[in-house]
Amino acid sequence: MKKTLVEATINGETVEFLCEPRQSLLETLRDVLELTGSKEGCLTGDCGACTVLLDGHAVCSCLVLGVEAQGKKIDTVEGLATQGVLSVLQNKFLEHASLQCGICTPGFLISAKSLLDRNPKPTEPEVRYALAGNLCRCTGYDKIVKAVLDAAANIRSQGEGKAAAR
Amino acid sequence: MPIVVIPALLRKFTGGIERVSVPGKSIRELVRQLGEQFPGIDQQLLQDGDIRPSIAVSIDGEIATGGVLDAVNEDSEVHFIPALGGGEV
Amino acid sequence: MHAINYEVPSSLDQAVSILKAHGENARPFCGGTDILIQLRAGVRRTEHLVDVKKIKELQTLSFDAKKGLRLGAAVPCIEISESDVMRRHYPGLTEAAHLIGSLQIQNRASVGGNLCNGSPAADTTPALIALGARARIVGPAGEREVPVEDFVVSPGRTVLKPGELLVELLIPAPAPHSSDAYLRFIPRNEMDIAVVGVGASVTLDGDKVKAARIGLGAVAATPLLASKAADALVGKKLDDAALEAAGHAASAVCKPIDDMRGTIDFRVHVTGVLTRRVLTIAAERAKKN
Amino acid sequence: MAASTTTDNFKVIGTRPIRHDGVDKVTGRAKYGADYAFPGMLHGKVLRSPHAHANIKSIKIDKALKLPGVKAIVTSKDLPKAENKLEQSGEMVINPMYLSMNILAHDKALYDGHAIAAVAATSPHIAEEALRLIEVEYEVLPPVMTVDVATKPGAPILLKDLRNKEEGDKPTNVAQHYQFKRGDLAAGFKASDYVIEREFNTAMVHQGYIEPHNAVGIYNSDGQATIYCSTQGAFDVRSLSAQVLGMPVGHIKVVPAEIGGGFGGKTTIYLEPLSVLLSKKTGAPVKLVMSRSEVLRASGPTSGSKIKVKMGATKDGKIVAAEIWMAYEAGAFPGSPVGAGAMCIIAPYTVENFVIDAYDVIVNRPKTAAYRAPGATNAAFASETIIDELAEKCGIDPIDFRLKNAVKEGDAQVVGPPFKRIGLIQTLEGIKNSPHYKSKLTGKFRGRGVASGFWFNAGMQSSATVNIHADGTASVVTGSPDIGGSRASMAMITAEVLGLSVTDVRPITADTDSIGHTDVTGGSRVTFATGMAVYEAAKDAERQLIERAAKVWEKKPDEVEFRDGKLHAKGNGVPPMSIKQLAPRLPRTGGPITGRASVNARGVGPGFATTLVDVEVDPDTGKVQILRCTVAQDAGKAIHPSYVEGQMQGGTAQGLGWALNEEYFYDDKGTLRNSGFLDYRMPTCLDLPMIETVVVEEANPGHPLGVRGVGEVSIVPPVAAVANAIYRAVGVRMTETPMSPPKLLKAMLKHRDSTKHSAAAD
Repeated sequence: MKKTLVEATINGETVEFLCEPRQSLLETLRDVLELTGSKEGCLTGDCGACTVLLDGHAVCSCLVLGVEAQGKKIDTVEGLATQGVLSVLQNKFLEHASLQCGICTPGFLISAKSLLDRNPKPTEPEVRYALAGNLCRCTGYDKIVKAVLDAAANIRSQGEGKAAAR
Repeated sequence: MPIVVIPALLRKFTGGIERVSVPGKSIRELVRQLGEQFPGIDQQLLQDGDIRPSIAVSIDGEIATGGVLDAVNEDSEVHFIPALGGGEV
Repeated sequence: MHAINYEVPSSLDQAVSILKAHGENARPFCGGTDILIQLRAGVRRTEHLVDVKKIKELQTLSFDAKKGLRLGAAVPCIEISESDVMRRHYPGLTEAAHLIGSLQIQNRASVGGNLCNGSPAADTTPALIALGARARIVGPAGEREVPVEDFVVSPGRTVLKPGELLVELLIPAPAPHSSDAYLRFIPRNEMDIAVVGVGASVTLDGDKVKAARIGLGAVAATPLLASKAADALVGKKLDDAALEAAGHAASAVCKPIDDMRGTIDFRVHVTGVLTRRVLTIAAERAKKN
Repeated sequence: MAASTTTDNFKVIGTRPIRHDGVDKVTGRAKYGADYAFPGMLHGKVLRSPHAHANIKSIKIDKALKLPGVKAIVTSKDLPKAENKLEQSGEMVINPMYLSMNILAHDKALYDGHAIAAVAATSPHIAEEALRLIEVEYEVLPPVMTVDVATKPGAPILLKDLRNKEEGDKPTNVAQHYQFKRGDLAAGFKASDYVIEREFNTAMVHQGYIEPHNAVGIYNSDGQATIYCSTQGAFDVRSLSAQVLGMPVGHIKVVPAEIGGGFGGKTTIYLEPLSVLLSKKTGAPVKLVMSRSEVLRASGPTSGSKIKVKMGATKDGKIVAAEIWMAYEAGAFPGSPVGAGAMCIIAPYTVENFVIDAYDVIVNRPKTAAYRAPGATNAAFASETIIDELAEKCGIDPIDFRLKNAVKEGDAQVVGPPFKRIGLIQTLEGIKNSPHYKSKLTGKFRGRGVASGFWFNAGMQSSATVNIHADGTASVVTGSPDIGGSRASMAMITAEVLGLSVTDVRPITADTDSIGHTDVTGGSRVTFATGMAVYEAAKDAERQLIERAAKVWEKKPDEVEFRDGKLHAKGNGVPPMSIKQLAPRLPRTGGPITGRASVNARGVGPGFATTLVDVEVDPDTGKVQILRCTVAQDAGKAIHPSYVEGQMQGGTAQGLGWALNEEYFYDDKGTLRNSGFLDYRMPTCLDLPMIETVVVEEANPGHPLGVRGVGEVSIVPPVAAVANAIYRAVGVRMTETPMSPPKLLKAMLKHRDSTKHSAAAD
């Protein structure tokens, strides 16, 4: 099958890769670039486990084609920590025991980051709305929502705003 | 003498009797004795010489794990009950 | 998925010629949130996806107090729900765009794509119908305009001919003392397809209805314009009796199916309920304009 | 909020450390089954039946084999004959023949989605295209979708050789009949002042784990195979795959990957043998991953059911009689959890007279698999609704009514033996004392409901080793796949015994060659049984440390004791020695220390939970909103309270989804119409409130640390609790799940016709 050369910025690094037009961005990230942090839960955009940022917007990478990444900026769970230092969100998910099996966690972290990047002071309903596209079957969401609210408060108190959320 | 409580659907072998006193020091002996008192009932409990995988044995209120090898006391109460994964009793 | 070709025209002409070249075997590709699922499920077997997101006419979102709204077919829903202009002048359409799927979906899906997918349950279509929106289509034979209520011809099929492309949606400027609203019923609070969707626009003359339009979704093979229900309101006060009547009239035009999302009885009943509720909201808003 | 009867003052147990596998899981490094890739790996896909019930006349694969990139195709012809007998496998009892028939349909397709053939190709897309080229000739048969149809005289027979004890040699769709009896039923009803009788129907539902089933199989020319997969039981995958493939157990190694949820659904096998078969045919590693649609169509849901309950009580609120008939859909092969359901349905209460008849019925639906307290939720929906109604008739608060009848230590279980120490009463009191219960619920169309639930919990086999490292830190190795944070608990138990900091203990889940046999992560058994093995392995290490210290001090072992994480020589002024100080001296005192233990755990402590729910109903659409929810559960001892709460909240959330919107929706042809997350509606973040927890700690006397296990029972009460709340909100008794808007609206409109005044409960 004929492949296309794509150049994109993934987690801050310029990357060139070959993919078939029929390959989703998720498949490209996982199978071509070996970034398996983004997960496949449904391939229909209903579970959010594959959520990544495409030019700063949260999208289901299963509903984006790999070839669409040309010239775009993509951020995945692998890029959340900086030089091995976990982001506030990552730490809060651990402190609040917000994960059980952990398969949905990468998607939740990206959706939560996308929310806090835009709204550093979300209410509980705003957090719940922002995370409604991510299914978790283990936790009942309680500890996830608490972690995101706590992360927001923590980031505000650090006064680092968006930078810290990244 | 240990008491064996007969599961509802096996009481047809005991003429409806629910609690039977049976001599024996192990589950193996109790099942053998049961079979002598009520012919056929032992075959309902055994497969290849041990308790059927679909049956759990409770000795004095605790699910036992030794099949026919488990020991019983003079005053033990033994129940044969369906195993959680889907039983036959 | 079967092998596909992917092309990215930068102009309308290019897009039309590519679409024309491949005919039935090509489809415009925008947010991908419907077509990729359909291709994987084998519901469609299109081999050429023509990405229209780089064409500027399809990306325009411009409002003029006299001319109204030009909504490019590829404008993602998130731009609409985050636009103050949209929220102020077309709150109902904005609500509908905000209800489509999750934020992840709204960041990709467009109102135009929602319409072209041809689903009877599309959230934004009843809202467009309520606003009297027209679809501007460009194709090998030139340009044409189609009222949105006539755009979908059957589930998954539209008036678009091979080579044709939806460029933008043209929505009249809101009349004084008018507004719109959209409500849908879903079993959960997010992530579901509408079981019933009702959009309404109301123009008031004092405490009486001067004009009204009602669009219905998910209650027939295509989205509907419930003219009788709306026309019956004209000249009336929007009191309980009028709302009741409008609800019944809306229920009366439903031809829904029984499926995993709802029963026929349920859909008919809820159409009446939502029609009453949505008219009330639209009227409340109209009073303020 | 917690009520505790465990008095031990622990240093580590009961604290909330960061889980050891946490960083890997928030950075995307954790390797789940689908994340494995090997050089030259091929991708497999499974062809599935579009028919619910059909004879397979022929399968033609030559066209598919010709597609470039296709390397191999397998059908049931590639499977050896499997024995028709019952065998114990973890918490399941399995029949190898039926298991084999489920992996690849033999001569009959028995449900929509039943595996027919599997393809290996150089890409998943090519494998998928190849499926379209396989030609299968079906003779379509009438589908048997419900218990009623399956048990009608002259109903189509699914399995020609299925027999049950009562019908002799007559072909049947009824695989099993269970009966439990006590006392004199007629006398019981005679003594009753109030008798309530209702029929309940519950829809088939799925576990809904977010990670689809997956497997990578590597078959070597020497006849040795390795399987990488996400499973709740690596040892069960090994033994079950060996059965299906006709391989010696010892020739298969299973490496458990991180697992993305299971809830019971990953205690059996689907893709694992196919990955090995395809690898054997191609000589390459083969990876198979299910699509979401395949997960729903073909992997284990739990039974839909029909349950008839007739219960009688005296006016002072004592339940005196229960007559129960229940039938569960097993799916296409025997083995629904109806037996467990029967043993649970009135388990929380002392009932002197009862007869329970339970039937395991096969239908043209996917074979059911375990789902969190299998069978108990359906059962509790029925009994706890009736009990709510009896309480109302007696004019007694529903919690007080339950307290009047609640089982306690010494009371006989449904199956006969007496309960040991249990905590049902404490969960009821926990709810009564909760801020939620004490709050007032106001407003129209709002109601509050309560229900209780029981689950046995399981023991079974576990192994553990504790290794003391050269620096005095330790690793604890078990065979229990960690779904919900159990690794942290294993490390905490080790740290507690050895007086180490929890960060000095590294917990590991090993493959089937690297640790002794360990049964499934299921039955709420890991913290109980594997925790018991870990506790004893750590004690074994402690004994050896004492011996080594004695050597160093040239004393007898009984002159040395271990306390507060230090070794102390009895008597005159020898300074105590920490494990860190002793560790460097291990080589010269006999070499490394490895503590070992294996158990077939006895002393299982059953679990109880009570759930309180507030709902609001939209009177015009029948849509239910969960306003507030509190769950009280007896954990025995909470090792890591955060993950205990997590289990309680997760089980409750699944129960609420079951109550409101989750269901398998089949059309009249037996085709599943909602095989995706769009229309199989699990709760989203916006559908649930915070879930408040009351952790009851009624120590289990059968466990060294008092642990019971907390994984399951919280799913049991919510469905009934929601039904009881809906009744108080709008005056309608729902007897069908899901209590979805169309069903509830219908019931409310019917109710309004039958009663003049509004249905509002206020």
